[in-house]
Amino acid sequence: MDWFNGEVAGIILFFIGVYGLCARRNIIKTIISLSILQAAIILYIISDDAYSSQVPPIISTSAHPIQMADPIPQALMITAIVIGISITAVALTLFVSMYHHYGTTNWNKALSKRRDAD
Amino acid sequence: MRRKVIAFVLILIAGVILLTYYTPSPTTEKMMASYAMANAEKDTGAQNIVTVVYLYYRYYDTLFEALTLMVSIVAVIYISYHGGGSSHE
Amino acid sequence: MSDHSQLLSRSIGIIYPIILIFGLYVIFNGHVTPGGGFQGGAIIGAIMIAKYLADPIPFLSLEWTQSVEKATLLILYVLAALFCIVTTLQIVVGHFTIFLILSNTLIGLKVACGMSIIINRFVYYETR
Amino acid sequence: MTLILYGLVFGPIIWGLTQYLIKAKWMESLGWVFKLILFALSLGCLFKVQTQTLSLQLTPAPLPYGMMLSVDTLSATFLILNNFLFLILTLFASKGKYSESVFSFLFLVLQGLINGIFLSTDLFNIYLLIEVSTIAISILIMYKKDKPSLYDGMFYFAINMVAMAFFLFGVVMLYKRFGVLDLFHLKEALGEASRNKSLILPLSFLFTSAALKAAVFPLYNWLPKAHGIPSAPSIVSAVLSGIFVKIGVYLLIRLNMLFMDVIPLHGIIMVLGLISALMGVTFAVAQTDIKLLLSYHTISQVGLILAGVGGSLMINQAGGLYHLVSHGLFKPLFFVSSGILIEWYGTRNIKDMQGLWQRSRGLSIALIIAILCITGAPFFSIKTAIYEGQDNLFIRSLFLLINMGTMMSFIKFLEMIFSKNRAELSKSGFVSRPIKKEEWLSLKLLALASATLGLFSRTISPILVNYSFEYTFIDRLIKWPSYLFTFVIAFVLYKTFFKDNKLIKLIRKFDLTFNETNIVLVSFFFIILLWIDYL
Repeated sequence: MDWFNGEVAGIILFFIGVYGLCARRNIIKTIISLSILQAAIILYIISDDAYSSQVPPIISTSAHPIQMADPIPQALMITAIVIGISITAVALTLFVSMYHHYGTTNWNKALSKRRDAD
Repeated sequence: MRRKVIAFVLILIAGVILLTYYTPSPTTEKMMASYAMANAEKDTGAQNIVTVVYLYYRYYDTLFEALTLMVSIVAVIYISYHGGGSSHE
Repeated sequence: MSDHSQLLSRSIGIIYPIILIFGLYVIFNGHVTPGGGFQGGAIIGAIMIAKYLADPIPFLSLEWTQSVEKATLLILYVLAALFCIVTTLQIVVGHFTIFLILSNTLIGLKVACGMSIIINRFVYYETR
Repeated sequence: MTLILYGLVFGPIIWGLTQYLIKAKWMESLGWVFKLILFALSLGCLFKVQTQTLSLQLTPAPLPYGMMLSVDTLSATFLILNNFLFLILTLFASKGKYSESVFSFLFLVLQGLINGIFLSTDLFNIYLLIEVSTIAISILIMYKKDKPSLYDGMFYFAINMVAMAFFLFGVVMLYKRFGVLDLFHLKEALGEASRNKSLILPLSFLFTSAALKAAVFPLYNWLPKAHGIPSAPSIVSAVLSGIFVKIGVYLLIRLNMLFMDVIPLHGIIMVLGLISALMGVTFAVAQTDIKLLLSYHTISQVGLILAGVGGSLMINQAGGLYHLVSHGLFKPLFFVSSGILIEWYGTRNIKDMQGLWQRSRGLSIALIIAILCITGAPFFSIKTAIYEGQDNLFIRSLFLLINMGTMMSFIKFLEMIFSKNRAELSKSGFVSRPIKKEEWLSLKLLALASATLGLFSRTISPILVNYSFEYTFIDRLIKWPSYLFTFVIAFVLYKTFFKDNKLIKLIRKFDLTFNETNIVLVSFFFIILLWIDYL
């Protein structure tokens, strides 16, 4: 089972999110799949060779500098998480105001109502 | 039935990618990481290298990070059905 | 949510200063221990949820918080301009920790205001 | 001197913030002066970059470890187009109701962000900037919050966020493989890396998201929704098709330069460009709604630009880039004047608009100049450079077909301008709001700029795309008869075939739901993966 490391899990999770986008008609489920995509990307990059004995990248004056985890992806993923929050917040606000106008949470019904509108 | 077809196609694509196109990334010597670990404390005197990276080496990113949060808040306030937001018609 | 349970509001009344202190701790020594501006701000933002759970009366004026948030972002950008000038002109200004702490607190304050605005908007406006 | 780059990015953002905070009236009225300074700065960059590439070290660490802003000739042309466009559009909307706080704040932030995209050398930073500008533009699109624009805005926002998730996945994979994020060192690392299958995966992720941002054919259906939103302010649609679609083209060019020595991409870019140009025109001819017609034309023109950029000869690439800049000028002119026309005629259907020539001579002249530029009239545009050296007969006939399609659909505009003002149509709520002084100024500037770009291409092109097109006066004179001849053929074809029959209505009503668009996106990603592998 050594081939199943964090990266494979990340790619599988990514395609689960893509399935959610392709197959689900509910708009809230689309927003959920968007955050699944974000989670998959974060899992992919953070899961360095994590099973090795890595220490969080804090310079401790204690023992010799044992192998520290790579700080760059952690810094990048702080940004990616905050972007994930703002995407979900904006998408949910859009969904709420769309629901008030269209009255449906289904993409296809919304499209047909949009066509009658103009 | 439609969902099963989509699920099957996506499993197919994921399988092809995982089997042929994906190889576990060789642990090459990560230039940026080793530089950051080496002289984070020398440059800024801080212990937490992650904070040094996103506040000293990649400060430019963090500025736009804060801007992302602010623009999304303007969006949350302005687009919401219940109006609010600053002076507008 | 009018029938908020007395137990919940009493316990939150006791806990929220502890959350606040923990959030401030995470912000202020973000450069020593794991943490930093974003994480600390999110923790302080969580106090808004606790406040709503305790007694759902809107008390935060959104306009004021929004202008505080924009002011902190402006100061952050002026600080960034200062940082860029200092580095391009190679003025060595002792340790950079003061700069790290300052920008961490600014980001923490900004994220805390931002989170509380989002939570208030969603709780008091969107659900109506 | 290099602090200018910092000013180009953070200037508008800080100005917008202070204006939003203080809500000072004088700041709003002085907005266009500030943008004039920004345009002058970018002009200075363009002339400076002819001699040496400008760069600004953002953090004390050298490049692979820190970050850097750098301008080369490619990004300098994009900067010029971006700042000029924002100057003109702020002028256009300076007195209107769009100059109050939320709108002008977002408009300023958008200008700083797009400047940042063209300056940044770091892949993750490009992702971050595109993300913020997409959120900002989604608010601007749905500024009126009425019923149709909410669905289009949600569709645009969701599909672009999926594309940016693909982009981030590609960036993360490249970092995992090479441990470097900025473009120069990534290019070096890619040069050394042998071409194996694990390199194709990140490339196809990046390529799919760049293709969606550039509205390449299969992934195009967010663009008519975003640009053709009935209630979107016309300056927002102008910004969208003037510069925001070009970010996708910019990404494709950067990807092509990044992976040049490992995987040659220009073949794929050219084929995709040709397909999207052809399909864009077929959709455009069937449209009657003026804004949708212009949006489908943006797709076909961007397809032409990609076909040029992907061309094998230097003249093709330079022609593609030059057409990109001139498209960035005459398309906003179209969008802005269509906003005025919609207000005047009270309808969005171009067939109900009659007799513009009697009503406003100036607007019709501006539109005629824009039509001459877009259909590639010899003195007004050098679109022919895109397929100059192509000797393959099939490709040349394809370009001819695309050009004829463009002419066919712009005959509707000419009909609108020169048709007699039939009495019974004028009662359709024609309110002749006089065009304001600022609107006239910006219309004239746009028409003037696109005309000079075509007329003086020999002098401007060495500066813009550092390739001088050797079209002498006589060459262009000879091309006029063949241009007019194709126009006549297009007119005849249009009159005979394109009577509002069932097929035309079918094409006009063709639309994909959100799920089908995602299925198309994933299959496009997989096809590109196999195609690059097959290359």
